Amino acid sequence: MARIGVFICHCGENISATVDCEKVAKVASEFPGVAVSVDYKYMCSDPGQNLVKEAIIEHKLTGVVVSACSPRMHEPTFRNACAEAGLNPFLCEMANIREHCSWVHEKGDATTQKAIDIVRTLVEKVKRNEALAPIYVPISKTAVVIGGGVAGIQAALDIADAGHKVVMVEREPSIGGHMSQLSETFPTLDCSQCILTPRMVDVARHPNITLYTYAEIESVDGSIGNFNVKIRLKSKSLDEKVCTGCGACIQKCPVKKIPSEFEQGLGMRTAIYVPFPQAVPNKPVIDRKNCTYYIKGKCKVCEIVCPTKAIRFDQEDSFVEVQAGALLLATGFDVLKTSAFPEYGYGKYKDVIDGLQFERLASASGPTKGEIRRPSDGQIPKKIVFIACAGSRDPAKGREYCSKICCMYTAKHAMLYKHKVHEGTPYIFYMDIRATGKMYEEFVRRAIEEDEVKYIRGRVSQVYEKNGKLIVRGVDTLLMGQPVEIEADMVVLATAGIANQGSEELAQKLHVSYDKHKFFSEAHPKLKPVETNTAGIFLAGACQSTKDIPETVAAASGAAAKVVGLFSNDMLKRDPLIAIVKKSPPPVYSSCTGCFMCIQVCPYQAIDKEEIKDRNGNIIKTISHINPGLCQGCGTCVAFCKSKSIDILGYNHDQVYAEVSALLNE
Amino acid sequence: MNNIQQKTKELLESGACTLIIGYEKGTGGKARPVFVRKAEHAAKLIFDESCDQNIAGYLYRQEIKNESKKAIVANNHTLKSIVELASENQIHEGDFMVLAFTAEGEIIELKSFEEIEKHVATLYHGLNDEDKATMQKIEAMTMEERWGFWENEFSKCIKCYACRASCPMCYCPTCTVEINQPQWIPVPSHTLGNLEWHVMRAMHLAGRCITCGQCAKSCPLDLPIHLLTYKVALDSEQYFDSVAGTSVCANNVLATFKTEDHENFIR
Amino acid sequence: MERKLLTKDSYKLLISKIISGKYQLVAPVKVDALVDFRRIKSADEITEDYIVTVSSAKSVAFPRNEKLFGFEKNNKKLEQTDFDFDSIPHTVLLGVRPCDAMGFASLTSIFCWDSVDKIYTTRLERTIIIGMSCAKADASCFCTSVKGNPGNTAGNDLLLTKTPDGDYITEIVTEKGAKLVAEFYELFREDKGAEKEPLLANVPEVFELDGILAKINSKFDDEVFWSEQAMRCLGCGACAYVCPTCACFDIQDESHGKTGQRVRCWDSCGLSLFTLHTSGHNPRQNQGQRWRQRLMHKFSYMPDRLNTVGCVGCGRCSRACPVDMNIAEHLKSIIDN
Amino acid sequence: METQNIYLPYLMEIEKISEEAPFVKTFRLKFINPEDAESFSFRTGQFGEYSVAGVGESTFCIASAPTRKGYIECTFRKAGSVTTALSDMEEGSTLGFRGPYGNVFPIDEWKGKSLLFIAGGIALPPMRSVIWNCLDLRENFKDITIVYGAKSVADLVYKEELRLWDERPDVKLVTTVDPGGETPDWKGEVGFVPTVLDKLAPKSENTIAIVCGPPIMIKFTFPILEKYGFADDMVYTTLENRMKCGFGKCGRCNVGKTYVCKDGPVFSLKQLKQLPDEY
Repeated sequence: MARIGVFICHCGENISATVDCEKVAKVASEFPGVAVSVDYKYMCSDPGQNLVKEAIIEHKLTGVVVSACSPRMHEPTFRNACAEAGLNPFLCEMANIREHCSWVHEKGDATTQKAIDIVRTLVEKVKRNEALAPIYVPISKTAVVIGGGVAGIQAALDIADAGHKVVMVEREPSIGGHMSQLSETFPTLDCSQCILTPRMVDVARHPNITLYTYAEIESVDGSIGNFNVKIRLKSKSLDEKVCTGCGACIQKCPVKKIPSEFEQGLGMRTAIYVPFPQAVPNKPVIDRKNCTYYIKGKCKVCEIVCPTKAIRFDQEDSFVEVQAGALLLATGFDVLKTSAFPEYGYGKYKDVIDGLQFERLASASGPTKGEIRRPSDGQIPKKIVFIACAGSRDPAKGREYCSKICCMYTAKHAMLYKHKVHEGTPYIFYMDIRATGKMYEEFVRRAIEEDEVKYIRGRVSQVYEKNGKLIVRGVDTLLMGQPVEIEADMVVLATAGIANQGSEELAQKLHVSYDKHKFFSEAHPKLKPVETNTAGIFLAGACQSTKDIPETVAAASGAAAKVVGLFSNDMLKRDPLIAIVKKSPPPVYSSCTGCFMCIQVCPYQAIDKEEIKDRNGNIIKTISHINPGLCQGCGTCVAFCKSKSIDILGYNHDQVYAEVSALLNE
Repeated sequence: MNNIQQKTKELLESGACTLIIGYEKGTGGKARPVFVRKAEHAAKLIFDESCDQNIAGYLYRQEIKNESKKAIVANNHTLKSIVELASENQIHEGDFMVLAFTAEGEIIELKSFEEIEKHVATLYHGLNDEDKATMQKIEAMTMEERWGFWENEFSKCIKCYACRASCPMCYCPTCTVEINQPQWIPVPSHTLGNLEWHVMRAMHLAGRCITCGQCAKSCPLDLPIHLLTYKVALDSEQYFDSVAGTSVCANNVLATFKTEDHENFIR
Repeated sequence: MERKLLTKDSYKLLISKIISGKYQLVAPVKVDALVDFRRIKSADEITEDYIVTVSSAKSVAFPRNEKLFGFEKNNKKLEQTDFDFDSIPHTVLLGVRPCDAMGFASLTSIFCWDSVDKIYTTRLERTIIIGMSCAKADASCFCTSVKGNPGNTAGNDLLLTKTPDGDYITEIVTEKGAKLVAEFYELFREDKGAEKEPLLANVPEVFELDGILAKINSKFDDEVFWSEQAMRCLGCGACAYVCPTCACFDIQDESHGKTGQRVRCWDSCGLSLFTLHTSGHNPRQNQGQRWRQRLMHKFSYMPDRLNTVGCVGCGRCSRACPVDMNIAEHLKSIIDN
Repeated sequence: METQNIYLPYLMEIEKISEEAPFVKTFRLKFINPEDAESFSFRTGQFGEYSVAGVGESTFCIASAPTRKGYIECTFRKAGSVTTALSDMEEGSTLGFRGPYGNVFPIDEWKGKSLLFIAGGIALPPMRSVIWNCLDLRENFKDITIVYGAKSVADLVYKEELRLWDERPDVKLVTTVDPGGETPDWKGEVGFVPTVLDKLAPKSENTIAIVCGPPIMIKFTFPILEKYGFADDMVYTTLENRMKCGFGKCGRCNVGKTYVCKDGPVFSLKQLKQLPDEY
């Protein structure tokens, strides 16, 4: 016989402004099985929690329903309170009458009635709750960091410095990411390479870090504490142990006209190459798509010139498997490319470039050794037009969001240009200037006031070539929409930051959620900014949304702290709200038919087979078995099981059915 | 027809088999399943166009599982069901012999699941003209008309469960309709409860129905219930390129995610 | 037995008059490709093109689902609304085959031994059964093996036999039948004394009933015999549900919120769950045992305890069976074995 | 209750709920309608259909003695849907009861004899009705011995009544728990019922044995009784087959041509041996 306590929270006025909490408490007190029903202003406060605890003892409650906010908010709070009063915490349920009711409805009888209905469903559910015990699983204290940009580097070093093993997986031949391509960084204008490359070296040398470059995630099984990560090491066609990185092969490689990815196509590289001189590791890989040997079957110049005989043409992709307790996603971003901007002639006119290309022009290690020269003819441009928001905040281009970094880097670009070409005139077309970081506004003011960058508020409608000049047509909205036309020598588009190529595929491999722009989604935008919805997988940097360097590094350290926090325990305590295969006494044993379709459907590889044997060891039947350490309680198998042989503890068929019946049958 | 009698007689005489599951002539000339244990009874066996009943379901019956050397005379439906049942782990390679027929009517023994798969690949998997026509007729109906159509059909159902009993894919020893905690589906056979039962069955057969139509053929009231599972099977093929009963290693359509699936809703 | 003649025109008129009167009329109707009993509103709906209807006539007195009583719950209180006997309609059941009509005797024996099921008996009392002799039979028919025949009057109130002219020889079997004739006396003519026998179908006897009754008990323990017989049986309930004499039922509650009803609905001894205990133990755990129950119930237990054979030879079970479990054939093998 | 509807239950109020053992409860039920109480009578061994409106009916024996008027009792273990719903009911709630059904223990024939009751686990309830009935007519019988066992001490039902019987000088009570089921302060026997019975070496002379328990216990108890000279017609038990109607119509409970609901549930071992193996 159930004795349920119902506790209605006003949540200040969050609930009571639209829901008649006293009435809910009164009606609930008459539900069958309810022993006590009260309302209170702040149930989560100390006196509120005491109310619950005292009622548990006084009324010998067998279950508690706290009608307040979302269980995401305070379920742990109240479950702990129940536990302190001696009630199994899993006999406590939250009835969400805030997010599901008061916040989304007007004040009125119907709203109060809905709150009553919500409470009734949970009362019916909690009557069927069972006492459960938490699950403990051991933690593999290794983190896999996916992505070797500044976010990955920072996170890896933080975790490794805390004494835990890190495996870093980088898709490119070198770590460094976009930051290694940058010239100087706002708002301080310090050299990007100078601050990054030492950290890259630290990664390579750190005893706790294993670095796999030119590698990709093949598959991920398991769950928090115990991921099994399979990594594909793409063939570098080279024995790294033997290679000394002397560079002889690179010098002699006959294929020299491959547009360099690192130089954003503004420079060339060979088929056997290192992306840039400061690369880590500083050992070449063969780009098989462009290598003559792989295309035509002969050449092998590199093999001939290699003094240590390190070239391995027949090398195949290999795999390593890593047992990891946590995964950290730091896969970064990309920028929108040519095809999106036909009206600006991007891709058509050589002197219309994007921001990342400008970084290479401005970089001391870049193709022009830091001189600003036009890609078309190498002339120094006298007028450059920078167009901000190229693609960002533009629903027509499918990207309604602000890319956040462009205002600042465009100001920086204009400033760098002015510093290098004193007689030059930089123009910036902008929509709004968003300079909200520390020293950012000052930086922009400096560009306008000291470096005389000409800011024009308005959009550019068209860029076309006329007599060797790029004619930029736009409007100045501050001059009542007066048309503006500038004859420029070069145009730089601050193209939108977008999710990195392959992010969707990776998200699916890892079962993390992602938004419509394919950026990975954080678990909570405010309270869980570096967590994903999948426990044990964390986020850092621009793979989540475009971020500048300070923000990226802060997020990386934040994510690292989460990993370190997780690794501070030997065992992981988890809610036991997991799936189980139901058993019954002989002669049935279990209604499981052994079709094992649940194994196919389980996203966490948590299901395997179990043999039921008689006393003599003969197998009577083989049924599914759910590994409690791996199961995440997602319920997919439950929905899939035709014979209804699987239940989720805490959400079993009977409980959910009772909830639905309670709603429908009144 | 004679070659089946000859072949099975040899199998029984040589001791290669002790039980043949096949077809014989029944009441009024209809074909029906038969179990032959003696060589002299092999003459009972027939195989012709009347033998269109899917008999794969017998393979996992406990009494028959216990027989060590058995062979099944499999028509095309039965073959597809064997593949699907194998993919769902209900029957196992080597537990039985499979006697099938070429398009020319020649008897062949399919020695492995791989050979069955290859044979199945040569078969037509679509609907017959009559079913196609009914399906089109129903699809052309408005929502209300369609509801009316099925309401009328389900009002006739007596819940004898002949559909379930004769469907080889309905192998759960405890069917959902028999679970009473909670009582998912009402036991009495009224229209709404009947609808719940048939819709539930169609969902459980999603990606598993090999479109043999045995459920409808078995229905004493001639309800076109096979169209429910057919519809899901057609959708599985159209949207997810999944045809049940063609591959032992295939995962169920509802259990698989491919990046090229158009499932924008889960983002 | 008193005979009258009903011409084909008065036959139609009789139907219209019954419909417009106090009775509801249930008769064979073509439902898509099948013929089954339905309540009809006009004589045109009736068909005569059937050997037997798909379902038996039993549902007139023993419907698929019978609401036994209603209830309403209010917290701890419970109120029940008893079965309303007045709600049972007066029915004329037309076109019943002699086998079907004979089935009511079996049903009555079950529903009336020891305690009387008033719901059943009232339904039957308020039903006038007008049978129709069989001019055709098929391979599943075996009424003559169970002491029936295509022109058997037993169980009918009136029995019609169609003549080559399309008129109907009307045999008045019971008081109830006589009353109906009296009610519509103007439609009936004097019988011309045409011979009925030549108009009837020829149903050969498949087995000798007394032989079965004498031998079946000794077969009980022959597990191999029953499991071989039931080898192809799929364990569905089709045979029982179409059977005119199968009376096994389940009692189920159906509710919505506070109100609900207790319902008696058809069940079948062929289904494995029929006798399953909550503990998981099942006294009839294999299909052989369940098939044995079906035959023993009809040919041993009912004859012994209720003095009725529980089979009328209509052959519906064989026709409805997805795997052609021909009951007559199986019975015959009891003698042959 | 004026009805011709044999399916319509009596309305009963749950007067008292006792928790007997884990998942085992006893309800004391009284008729809501006074005329029903007046006209109702039953004899020991009979059973009924207990129902929760909206869930259904479940079959179990009447666990109280007919000598105790004004109420009936039932004891059940939470197992299926109806017993689960019953378990959730509170005192003062209304349930339905149909009955009494079935035959009875022939206690009139036992006059002047000694009685030996042997029960295991949750099968004490049908026996409890007979025990109290006989104790209430104590002068009719000679020695009364009760052997009762359960898996563990916690699983013993009617703990209060066991104490009462134990205290009575005119009853010999032997309680036992399965090995491993004892508690440190357990004073009864430890061992399975048939073993304990063997140790007891019961006299069969002029004695009736009544056995109720799980199938496995019954299976091993009969040979012990035989060993001590109990004839088949001196041993009684009850059968519990699945039932729906309780009056020989629904077609479930028959064992061969014997209807457990009409011809049983009480059978002598002699009758039992004549039944086919179908229970």
